[in-house]
Amino acid sequence: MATDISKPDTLLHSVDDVIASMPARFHPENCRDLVATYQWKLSQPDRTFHISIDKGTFRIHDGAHPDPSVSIESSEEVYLKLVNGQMKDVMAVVTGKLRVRGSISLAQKLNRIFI
Amino acid sequence: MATDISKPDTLLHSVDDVIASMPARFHPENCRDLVATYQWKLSQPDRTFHISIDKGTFRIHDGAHPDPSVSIESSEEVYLKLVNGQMKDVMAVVTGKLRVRGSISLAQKLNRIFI
Amino acid sequence: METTLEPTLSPQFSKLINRLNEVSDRKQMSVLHDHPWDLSPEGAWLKKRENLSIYGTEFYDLATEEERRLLSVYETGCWWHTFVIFENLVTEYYMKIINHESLAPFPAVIKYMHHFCREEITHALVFRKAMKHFSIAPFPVPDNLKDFYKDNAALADFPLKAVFLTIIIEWFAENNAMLDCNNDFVSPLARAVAVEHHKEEARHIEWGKSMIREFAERVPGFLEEAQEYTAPFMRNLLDMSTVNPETYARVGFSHPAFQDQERLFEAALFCENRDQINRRIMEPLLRFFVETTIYTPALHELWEAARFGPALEQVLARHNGRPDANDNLLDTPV
Amino acid sequence: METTLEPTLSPQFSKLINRLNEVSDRKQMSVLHDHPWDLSPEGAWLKKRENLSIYGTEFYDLATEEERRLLSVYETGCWWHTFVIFENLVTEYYMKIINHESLAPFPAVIKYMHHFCREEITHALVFRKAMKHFSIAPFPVPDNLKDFYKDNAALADFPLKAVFLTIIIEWFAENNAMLDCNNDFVSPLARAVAVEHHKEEARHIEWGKSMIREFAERVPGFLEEAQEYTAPFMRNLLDMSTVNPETYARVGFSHPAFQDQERLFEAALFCENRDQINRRIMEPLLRFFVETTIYTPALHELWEAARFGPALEQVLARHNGRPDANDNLLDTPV
Repeated sequence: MATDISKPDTLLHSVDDVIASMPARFHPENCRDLVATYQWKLSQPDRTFHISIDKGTFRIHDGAHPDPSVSIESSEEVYLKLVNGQMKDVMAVVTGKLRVRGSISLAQKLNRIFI
Repeated sequence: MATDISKPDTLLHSVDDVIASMPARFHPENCRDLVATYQWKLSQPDRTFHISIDKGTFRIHDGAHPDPSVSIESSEEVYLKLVNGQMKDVMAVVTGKLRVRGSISLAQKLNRIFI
Repeated sequence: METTLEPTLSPQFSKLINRLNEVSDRKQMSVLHDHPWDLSPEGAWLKKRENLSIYGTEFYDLATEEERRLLSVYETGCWWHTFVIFENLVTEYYMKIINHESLAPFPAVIKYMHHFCREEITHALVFRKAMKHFSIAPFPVPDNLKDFYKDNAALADFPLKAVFLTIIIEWFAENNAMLDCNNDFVSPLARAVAVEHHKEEARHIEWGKSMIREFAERVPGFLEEAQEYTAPFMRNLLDMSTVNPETYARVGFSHPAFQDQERLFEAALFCENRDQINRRIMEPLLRFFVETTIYTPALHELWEAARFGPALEQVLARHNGRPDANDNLLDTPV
Repeated sequence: METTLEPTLSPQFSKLINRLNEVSDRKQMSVLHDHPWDLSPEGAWLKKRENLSIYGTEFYDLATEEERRLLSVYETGCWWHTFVIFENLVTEYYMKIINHESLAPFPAVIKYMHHFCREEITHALVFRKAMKHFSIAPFPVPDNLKDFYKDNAALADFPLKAVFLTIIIEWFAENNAMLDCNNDFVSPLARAVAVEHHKEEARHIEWGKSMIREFAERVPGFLEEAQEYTAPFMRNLLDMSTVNPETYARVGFSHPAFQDQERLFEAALFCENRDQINRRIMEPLLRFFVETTIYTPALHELWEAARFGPALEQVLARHNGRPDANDNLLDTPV
């Protein structure tokens, strides 16, 4: 699994912080040929957003996508821990705190797109 | 199977004749609660049309429907024979000259809608 | 119609399931040992002549004896192949039902469904082996027949209709097969294929009937739908399994009368002999439909249109509201 | 990726298929007779202690002997249940492949797929029976594990990936099961379950490997996709089958240290003992991936990220371009 968004220099304290950090962490050279939609479905509190990757560009949208390529589900708490490097993704997966649906190939591309 | 359109008084010589005869043979009282699409896909020559039934009304459309409730496939010759009572539907089915796809419940309602 | 059963089973159903599981646990049909595979295929008849589709028509007299024998081979082979197709489809759908996990609260039911699928696959293996033995190439199964099943059974995630249509097909096919081979004239291998199949299939039918009774009582809309499509479905099944253009083509009848396909088909489908056979095959099913109210007098017209009128009246005259203890053709001598 | 194989099979593959069919024809596992079902479940160990997930960690010493034994029961039961889930899924997909009819030109392949499914269902029956015998209630299979398989295997009408992922899972699971039980300490019933399963499963693995080789050569895009998803898929499989929150919860360890779930999981997943076991399990698979170029040096980074780096380097150092004749753990003494 390679679904976490890797370790920023300063701690991100909210989902909005994470989203705000994405443009700076985006690596278009790693998704030049990719068209895919990644969705995050967070809980406690509920928050769903998705990112469309389209050949080296990305857009963030609020809400659910009808047919995302990959859907990542966890609590907000776990998500922030993963983003901040306070929890390993493998631990989140084996303890059932992180659930990933959809194409495993695409899921594992994610950590090369947002570094 | 009850997919044929029953026996008119005068012979119908073309698909256009059949379509023209439909309003006179339509029995809205037998489809008051029905919403369904019946499609005919004829060959030799190719001709596709479909009829939308909507609670006692019907409309005929040229061309294919993306998801008909029932799709009826045969050659034009067999279709006209069936319509004119010159061939039994059971014979057309067992000899593979008539093919019916979709809901069998809806298919068998057809001969009560156009009598 | 996507739904689950309530998490209780009737005591009768539980008892039935446990009994079926015990028997299926005990003995599994062997692909190798349960049939006389050493018998020669030369000159064998695979169904009795009285059950040939052309028996009792003018065409029977126009066929040579060897053509009749070949017809018995291909008509039976075509049946076997039809079994294979449906057994493969039902296994896919049953596994889908298991994987859907709606039935997880009923481990005994899941267990029997596993046995059911395992047995269906074994049957498919045996039928294919028998076809190979008698050098019968696979048949193109009539598109209509396959379509009816696929279109109507496979729709939902949890395809209850698949259970219903399957039991109908199996029961009907089973009765047909048993009638075809109960005669010394028929190859002992063909009879063994039918009889061994029957041993496991009779259980599938019992199970299926019970499931249908449960569905009819508990699943909203199930009964109403079945009341509408059962008659035309049965009629298709009956006619398409009686005659098949491919079967006649393979025999290659020499008499020119066989060129008139429509006359040949009409003769075979509507002759008195076929009517009698169909009545015997259908009688247990019609009794079951009456008992479960899948047949309802309010929709008698549908059954009439599907040409089951006279057979139904016979059954209704005899039916006094009580189900028959043994309503498949289990006792047919073989 | 929807496609069909060209209508020829390599002579080696044909020969393999015929041999596999012969063996499967000859003997079918019995749900009743092939295991010592009369053995008492009391006090039994179902895997050897060295293969307990907590062996070689501080938690092993903190557990009582009875807790360790219970862990051996539940970790094995959880495996059995995982087998059941995957065997049910693969059977649905395989039947779907059969019904799709793309493989109709290869009757021997269809035949073996039938055998394969029949055997899978029998295994599911046996595993469920063994769970019942040892009073192990069904496990909620980790959602992630099931999702990965369902999402990636079931997509197409003709799910080639199902064949690939299934063989990976079966092979891996098989190696795991054989390692777990090769010890006198383990209940003879648990060993029989593994060994009897192994007899049929080893054939499935041979078949699967050949299919994968055919796909890699003939199906456009198959290899490229496999090169990308195999490493992360394997890693998930390995980790999720090693530790499971439900298993630990059922044992109900008395020592308070077990409350720190994250520490417990981390200890179990990353200890030296587990690393050694994982290497043994993975070695034959890694060899196969190298041979088929499912592992390619260009994407070494993916394998590195999935923590297969050192194991791969070991395999690469030994691998001289020739496949190993016996690359599953067939010879593991039991």
